[in-house]
Amino acid sequence: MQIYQQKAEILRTEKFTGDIYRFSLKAPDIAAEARPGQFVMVRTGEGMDPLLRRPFSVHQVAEGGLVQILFKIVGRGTQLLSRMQSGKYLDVLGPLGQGFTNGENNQHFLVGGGIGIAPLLFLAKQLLKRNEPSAIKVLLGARTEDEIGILAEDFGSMGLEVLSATEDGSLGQKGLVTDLLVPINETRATVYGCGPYPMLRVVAGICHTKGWGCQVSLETIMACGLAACLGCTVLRSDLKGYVHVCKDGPVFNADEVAWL
Amino acid sequence: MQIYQQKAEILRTEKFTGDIYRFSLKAPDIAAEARPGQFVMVRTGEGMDPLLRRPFSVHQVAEGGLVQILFKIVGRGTQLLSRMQSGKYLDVLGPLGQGFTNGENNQHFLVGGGIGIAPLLFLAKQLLKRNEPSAIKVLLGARTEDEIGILAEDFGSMGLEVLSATEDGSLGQKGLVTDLLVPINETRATVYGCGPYPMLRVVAGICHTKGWGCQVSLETIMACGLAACLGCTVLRSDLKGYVHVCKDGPVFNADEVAWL
Amino acid sequence: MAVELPDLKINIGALRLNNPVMTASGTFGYGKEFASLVNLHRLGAIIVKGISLLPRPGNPPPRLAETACGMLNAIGLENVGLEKFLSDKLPFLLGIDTPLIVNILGDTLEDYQQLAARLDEEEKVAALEVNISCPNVKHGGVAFGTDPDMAYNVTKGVRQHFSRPVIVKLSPNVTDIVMIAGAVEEAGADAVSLINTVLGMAIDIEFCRPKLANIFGGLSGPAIKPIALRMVWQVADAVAIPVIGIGGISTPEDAVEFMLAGASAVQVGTANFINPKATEEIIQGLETYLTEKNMASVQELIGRARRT
Amino acid sequence: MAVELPDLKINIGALRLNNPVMTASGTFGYGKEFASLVNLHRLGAIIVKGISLLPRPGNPPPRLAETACGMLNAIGLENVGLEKFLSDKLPFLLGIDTPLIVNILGDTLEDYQQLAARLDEEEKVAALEVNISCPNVKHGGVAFGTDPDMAYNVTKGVRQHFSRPVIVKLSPNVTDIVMIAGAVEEAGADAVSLINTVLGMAIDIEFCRPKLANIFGGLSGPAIKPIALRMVWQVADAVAIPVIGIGGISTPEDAVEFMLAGASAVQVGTANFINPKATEEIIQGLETYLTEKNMASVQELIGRARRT
Ligand SMILES: Cc1cc2nc3c(=O)[nH]c(=O)nc-3n(C[C@H](O)[C@H](O)[C@H](O)COP(=O)(O)OP(=O)(O)OC[C@H]3O[C@@H](n4cnc5c(N)ncnc54)[C@H](O)[C@@H]3O)c2cc1C
Ligand SMILES: Cc1cc2nc3c(=O)[nH]c(=O)nc-3n(C[C@H](O)[C@H](O)[C@H](O)COP(=O)(O)OP(=O)(O)OC[C@H]3O[C@@H](n4cnc5c(N)ncnc54)[C@H](O)[C@@H]3O)c2cc1C
Ligand SMILES: Cc1cc2nc3c(=O)[nH]c(=O)nc-3n(C[C@H](O)[C@H](O)[C@H](O)COP(=O)(O)O)c2cc1C
Ligand SMILES: Cc1cc2nc3c(=O)[nH]c(=O)nc-3n(C[C@H](O)[C@H](O)[C@H](O)COP(=O)(O)O)c2cc1C
Ligand code: FES
Ligand code: FES
Repeated sequence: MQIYQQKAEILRTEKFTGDIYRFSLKAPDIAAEARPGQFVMVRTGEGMDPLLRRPFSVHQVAEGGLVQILFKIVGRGTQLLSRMQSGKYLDVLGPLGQGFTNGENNQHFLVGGGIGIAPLLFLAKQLLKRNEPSAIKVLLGARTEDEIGILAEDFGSMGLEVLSATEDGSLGQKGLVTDLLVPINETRATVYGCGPYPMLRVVAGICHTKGWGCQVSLETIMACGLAACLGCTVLRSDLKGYVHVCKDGPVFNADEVAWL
Repeated sequence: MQIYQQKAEILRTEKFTGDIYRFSLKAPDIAAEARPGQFVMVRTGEGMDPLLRRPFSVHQVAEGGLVQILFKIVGRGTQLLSRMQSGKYLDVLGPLGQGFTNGENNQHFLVGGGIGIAPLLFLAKQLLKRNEPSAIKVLLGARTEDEIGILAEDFGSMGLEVLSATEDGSLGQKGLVTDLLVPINETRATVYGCGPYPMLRVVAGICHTKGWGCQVSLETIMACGLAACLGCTVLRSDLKGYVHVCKDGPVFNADEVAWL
Repeated sequence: MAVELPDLKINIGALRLNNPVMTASGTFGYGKEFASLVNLHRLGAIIVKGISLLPRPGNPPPRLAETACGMLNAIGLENVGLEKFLSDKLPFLLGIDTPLIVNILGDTLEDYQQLAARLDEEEKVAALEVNISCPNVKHGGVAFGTDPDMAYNVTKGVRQHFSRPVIVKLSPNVTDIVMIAGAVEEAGADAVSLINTVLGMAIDIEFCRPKLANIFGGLSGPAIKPIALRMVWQVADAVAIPVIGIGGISTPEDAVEFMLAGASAVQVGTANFINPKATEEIIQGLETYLTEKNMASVQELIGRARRT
Repeated sequence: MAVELPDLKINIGALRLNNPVMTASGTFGYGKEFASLVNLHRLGAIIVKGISLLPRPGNPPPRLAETACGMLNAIGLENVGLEKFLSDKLPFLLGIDTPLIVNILGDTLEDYQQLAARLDEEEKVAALEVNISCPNVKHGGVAFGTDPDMAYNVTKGVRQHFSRPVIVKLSPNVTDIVMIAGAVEEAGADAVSLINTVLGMAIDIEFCRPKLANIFGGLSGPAIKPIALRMVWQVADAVAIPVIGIGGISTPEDAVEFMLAGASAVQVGTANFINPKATEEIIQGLETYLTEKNMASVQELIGRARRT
C-alpha cells in the first residue's frame, strides 16, 4: 500500500455548530488510494509545538482529488487547525491503516456516536455500490442535535434511512445510539461502529449477543501512524498481547480486541 | 516608571520592501508613557515555541493611543509576526529601558543603519520640540534603498535634512553611513546612533575623535526586558563589570560601554 | 448563598503561605522589577535572585539562547552580594506583605554558613532556599548538588546557622535525585525544591561557535517540565518533608500536575519572562480548578495522582 | 564548469557511510514502514527497532504523551524478537543497499552476548548498536547505562562476540556521561551514540493520574536537543572514538550543530514521526550548507565549534 506525504491546499472550510469543522483538502494521491475507515495524519501548524501530527478519519473523497476531514475542537491541535483558512496548505500523510470491509451479511448498520460519524459517509457511499439503499441503515447518536444534524441530512439525501438519538432529545429519540440498536431484529447483520470507546463497547456487546458481525473503528493517541513508534496499542482479545491501531486498525473486528 | 502588559490590537500593518513591516498597535498606556529610544517586548505567537518575547524599539507613538513598531524579518519570531493581520491582538510589554536624552549641543545628528532607523523618527519629533529643524540632520545608511527609502521621506516631510548612503549606491552616496559623518565639521554636536554593532563602534570612534556627544542604542538577546533575568549584559567601558541593556539601556552614552 | 472559595493555604514546615505559588529564584529579580505588573501581595512567596557573600559580576555575554520551548542561561550567578542586598533590596521587600525567601549560593561550605547566619538576623527572611547546583571550589568544582555527602554537609551547615525553615534546591543533573533528596532530608532540611536548570548548550552554525560565551548553560522552560515532574514524583515518594515543584510551570494546569505528583507548592520561573502576570494567573486558575473539582482545599491535590 | 558536490562520506571506525544521517532506533520501524515515503537507499544507515532475544509485548497503553516540543514514550521495548527479526524483517532489508545497524537490548549480560553472536553471522548487519538504557535484572533493575562497570561489561561481552563495529548507545540519565563513555571506550566500543531518551512523565489533570500506564517514559524530540548537544560536546572532548549525536534532530541545521559539537554522524528520531521525509531533507540540507560554506567534505564540520 502506498502512503503519501502531501502539502494539501485547503480548498474549503465549513464550520458547523458544536465546534465541528469540515475541511476539503486537495490531495489527489491520497484521494485516489483512500478507502472508508482509513485515516490521515495532519500537522496542525508549522512550529514544533504541538509536536505531533493528529489523526483524522477520511470523511469523504470527492471528484478532483479532494479529501475531506470532519473534526471537532477538543484541544490545542484541533483548535489551531480550525483557525486555518482556505488557500493555506496542510501537511497530510496518508492514507493509513485498515479500513472497513464489506460485511457478508445482507443488513448493514452504520452506528456513529458524536464526531465518530466522520468516516461513515464515505463508508455509506462504498456500501451503496454493492448494496440496495434499503439494506443500509444509519444510526447516529450525540449529546445534542448540533453535533450530527447536518450529517443526518447528508445520509438522508443518499436515500438512506437515518435513526437518531440524542441525550437531550433535541433530535430523534432521547437516549443513547445503542438504545436504537437493541430492538432491531435481524438474524444476519453487520454493524460498523465508530465513536467513543464506551459506546463501542456496548455496540460490541449487543452484536455479540445477537450474533452479528461487528467492525469498530478505535482511537488511541498516535505519534507516527506508520507502525513505527509502536505507541498506539490496544489489548488483544486473548489478553496476551497488543494490536496496533494505526496498522492493524483503526478498524477491527470487535472480537479481535479486549473490551475493558 | 510604570510598565504595562497589554493586549494591543493591530490596527494597521504596512509591508515595505526589504522584508520590513510597520505595525500600528492600539496600546494607550504604553503610548502615553513611552519616550524615544525605549522599547517594547512582544509575543510573536500564542504557543510556547518560539518561547521568548522579542524586543522592538518604539518607532513612533501617535494620536489615539497608538504605538508603532518597525521591524525586519530576520528569523522565526519576526517571520511569525509579519504574518499577523490587523484585527488580531499582540501581547505587548512596555515601555522599557532608558531612552535618548536631549543632547546639550546645538547640532544633532541622527545616525541610523538598516533597521536601526526604527527609533529615530520618534526621536526626531521629540528633538523638534526644543530645536530648530536646521539643528537636526538625519544620516541614514543601508545595504540598498529598499531598507530606508520610505523612512527617508518621512524625515524629509518633517523638514529635516536627510543624507543617505547605501552600499550599492541605489540611494544617496555609495558607501557606509559613517562615511557621511567623517567630513562634518562641527565643534559641538550630539550623535544619536542606532544600528548594527560594527557601525555603532565606528560612530563611537568618530565622535570620540571629534569630541562630540554620542548616544547609542544597543541590541542584545533578551529574555525578560525587565532587569530580572540579567541576561542582556554588555561589558562596561572600565572592563570591570557589565551593564544591562534592558535596564541601563538600550541607549547608552558611548563611553559607558566597551567597544570590542 | 455565599459561594465558598477553596482554601489555597499551604504549609512548608513552619512556613505558612496564603497559596502555593512562588517565584523561582533568578526569574523575578528582587521583586521590585515586577511591581508594576504583578500584585506582589498576592503571591505565595517571593524568592529572590541567588545571593552570595560578595557581589558577582557573572559571565561574559552572550548569556542567553532560545531553544525549542525553552531557553538556556549562563548568567553565572551575577548578584549584588549580601551587603548590598540587605541595604538596597531588602527595604523594598519589607513593605511587601508576602513571605520572603532568600536563595543563597556559595563556593564553599563556609560561604553558605555565613550567609545563613547573617540572614537569620533579618526577621523578614521567612526561609532560605539553598542552591546546591554551584561548584564546590574546594572540591575541584564538582557541584555540591551532585554528591550526597556534599549536599548533606551544606544543608547541615545552613541548618545550624538559620533558625527558620531551610529549603534545599536540588539539581536535576544527577543519576539519582532521590539519593540527594534523602541526604538533605537527613541533614535537617525542612523542604526540598526541584528542579534547577538542566545543563545544556546550543551552537551558532553561522559563526561556528557555542551560542553562550560560557559554552554550557541551564535549560529552563516548558521543555523541561516532563523531567521536573518525574523527579518531583520520585522525590515525593521517598522523603517525608514537603517538596516544591519547579520546571516549566507556565499555566494553572502545569501547577496542578506538579501538585498531583506530590508537590506541596510550586515555583514559576521562565514563565515570568514570557508572561509577567503568570504567577497571578496561576493562583487564580488553581482556585478555578479546585472549584470545578469541588475541592475545598488545595491540599487535596498534593500527591493525589500517586494514590489512584 | 562542473560544480563539485561536497563529499558527505564519513567513517565510524570500519563502517563506511555515504552520509552521516541515520535513523534512530525505535523511530523508523524496521525500515519497510517508511519505504513509500523515503528513498531508503539514500540514508547513511538504517538502525532498526531494538531487538531482544525473545519477543516482547511491551507496556500496556497508554504508551504515548505529547509534551512541549517533545513526546514521552513508554513502549516498553516491544519487539518481534531475534528469530522473527531474522526471518520476517531482515529479508526486506537485504534488498536495501544501505548499511544496516541492529540495535540490541537485554535483561542480562548473556542476552547481549547471545544477540551479538547470532547477529555476527548475518553479513548484512554492518554494525550493532547496544542499548544500555535497559534495566539489568540481575542487578536489581539498575540500568546498565548508569553504572560504569556494568556498561563496561556489556560492551566487552558484545565486543567479544561481534566482529564488526560495535556502537554503544548511552543514557542521558546520569550525573557524568563522560565517565560512562570512557568505560565503554575502554571496553572496546568502536563508537558511542547519544543520547537515548530522558526520563520524564506527564499527568492527566482531568483523570488525576499519570498519562502513561507505565508512569514514567522517555522524553524525546526538540525539547531535549540542548541536553543532547551538551553531552555530545562533553563526550567528544573526552573519548577518541567517534561520537554519533542523537536528540531532537529535525532539520539540517540541527544536524550541523551536532557535528560542530563533535559528532561524526547523527541519528534522526522523533522527527521521523512529524516529517517522515526528515532524513532525506537533512541529507540534502547538509549538502547545501557545505556548499554555501565552501567546504569540500562533511568531515570538516566534525568538532569545528570546539576548535575556535
Ligand atoms: C484513527 C483515528 C481517527 C480519528 N478520526 C477523527 C475524526 O475524523 N474527527 C475528529 O474530530 N477526531 C478524530 N480522531 C481524534 C483526533 O485525533 C483527536 O481529537 C485529536 O488528535 C485531538 O488533538 P488536539 O490537539 O485537539 O487535542 P489534545 O490537546 O491533544 O488532547 C485533547 C484531549 O483529547 C485526547 N486525545 C488526543 N489525541 C487523541 C487521539 N488520537 N485519540 C483519542 N483521544 C485523543 C487527549 O487525551 C485529551 O484528553 C481520530 C483519532 C484516531 C486515532
Ligand atoms: C532594545 C532592542 C530594540 C530592538 N528594536 C528593533 C526594531 O525596532 N526593529 C527590528 O526589526 N529589530 C529590533 N531589534 C532586534 C529584534 O529584537 C530581533 O531582530 C528579533 O528579536 C529577532 O527575532 P527572530 O525570532 O526573528 O530571530 P531569531 O530567529 O531569534 O534570530 C535570528 C538572528 O537574529 C539574532 N538575534 C535574535 N534576537 C536578537 C536581539 N535581541 N538582538 C540582536 N540580535 C538578535 C540571532 O542571534 C540570530 O542570528 C531590537 C533589539 C533590541 C534588543
Ligand atoms: C535566567 C535564570 C536565572 C536563574 N538564576 C537562579 C539562581 O540565581 N538561583 C537558583 O537557585 N536558580 C536560578 N535559576 C533556576 C530557576 O529558579 C528554576 O529552577 C529553573 O529555571 C527551572 O524553572 P523554570 O523552567 O520554571 O524556569 C535561574 C533560572 C533562569 C532562567
Ligand atoms: C517511540 C520511541 C521508541 C524508541 N525505541 C528505542 C529502542 O528500541 N532502542 C533504542 O536504543 N532507542 C529507542 N528510542 C530512542 C531513540 O532512538 C532516540 O535515542 C531518542 O528518541 C532521542 O532522539 P530524538 O529526540 O531524535 O527522538 C526510541 C524513541 C522513541 C521516541
Ligand atoms: S502510531 Fe506509531 S505505531 Fe501506531
Ligand atoms: S533582558 Fe532580562 S535582564 Fe535584561
